[in-house]
Amino acid sequence: MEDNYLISGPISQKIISEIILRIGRHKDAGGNMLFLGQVRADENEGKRVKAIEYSAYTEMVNAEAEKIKRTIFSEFDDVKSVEIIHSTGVVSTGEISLLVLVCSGHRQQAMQACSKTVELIKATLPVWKKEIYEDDSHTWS
Amino acid sequence: MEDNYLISGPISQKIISEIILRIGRHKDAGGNMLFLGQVRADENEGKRVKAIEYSAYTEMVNAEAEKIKRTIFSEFDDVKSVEIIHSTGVVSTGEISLLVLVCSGHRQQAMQACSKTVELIKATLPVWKKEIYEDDSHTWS
Amino acid sequence: MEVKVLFFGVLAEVSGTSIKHYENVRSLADLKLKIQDDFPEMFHYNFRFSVNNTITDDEHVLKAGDEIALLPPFAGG
Amino acid sequence: MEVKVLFFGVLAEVSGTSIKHYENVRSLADLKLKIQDDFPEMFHYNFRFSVNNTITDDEHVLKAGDEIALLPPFAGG
Repeated sequence: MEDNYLISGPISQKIISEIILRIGRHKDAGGNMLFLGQVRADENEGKRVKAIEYSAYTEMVNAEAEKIKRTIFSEFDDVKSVEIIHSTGVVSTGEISLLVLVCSGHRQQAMQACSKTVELIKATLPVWKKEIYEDDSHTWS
Repeated sequence: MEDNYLISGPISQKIISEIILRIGRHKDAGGNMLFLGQVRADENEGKRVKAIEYSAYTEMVNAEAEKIKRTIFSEFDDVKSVEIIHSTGVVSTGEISLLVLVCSGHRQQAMQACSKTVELIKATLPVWKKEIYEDDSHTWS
Repeated sequence: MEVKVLFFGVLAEVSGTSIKHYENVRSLADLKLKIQDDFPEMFHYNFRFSVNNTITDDEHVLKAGDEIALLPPFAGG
Repeated sequence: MEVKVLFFGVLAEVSGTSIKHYENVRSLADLKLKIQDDFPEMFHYNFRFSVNNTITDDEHVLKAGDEIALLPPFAGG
């Protein structure tokens, strides 16, 4: 495990920019897909979400994220790199909590692989969220 | 036509950052998909591409890009915004020449709509490319 | 009556021209013949016509001030 | 023999605990009974077990030093 996939707090513009710069490392990556998951100001039984507090099982997240990357590389031979970053702790509405970047030779595999990576993250990363409402009450989801 | 969809030269990190900041305007946009098309160092009959020179029919690009946005909004009711930027002029290998950002409530439509936008761009935007090789010869494609 | 004709991509290169005005052309078919006289080499390439930003066919009747473009296959992205 | 048990998400909240050590547990089934004694309210929630980062079932035989986690449904993204 070379990477750490978790970051404390929202994924800032600065981090996003740093990640995007990595596209240029792959001179053969014509198609690059970036997914940014933002905390939505959802309403739940008349109460509006103001933030989500994420918690995670760090070791297992790292192991599962490595597994996701291996799956993607084995299924998509045109993919050059996969980056995954997930927030822990409090992320307010309008802030980014999940980043996935797939660099690929051509666009088709970039799109399919990015989409599959996000689905695998939702299904297999041990991350939990506590939705915090404007009145400071919360629910787990 | 409110927007200009063409930009002279590569799409810089600064422009990408400015576009990404627009995600935060949509507090209900949970799923956001950014496609970045990069000029690849392809090899063609033993010669390596060093840059692409794009030319475009500006008025028609703007009209067709507006049409693409209308198509996406009519097919994907969860989509909040669609941004399209294409380079004109010389873009070197490792630089970005196409940006598409789709902000959507949820990830599924963000992914489908982003993918469809890129396909429509390839099919309907009047843009041409001259591949320039390391020996300064070129071909049109 | 006069129309404006734009040449794009490889067609601008082979003709050495990006804009040219033509007179007395009633239809795209008429215009095509005149362009073929001026730039016969252009017709080795595959292209379509647009009139005022809309792709159209040979039967299209032209009017003064129309903007016609010769469009090689698109290659954006 | 001792194992380490981690509680996540809503389970950490309802138990007021995030780590607890248990002794003399031979299998996950054994451990489950002990946890149920300590935190009966936890069993109103849906969760799975992992042993050393791998999701597993009740039959799993435990060994000293194993790290067990109680995992509510994942909700990343």
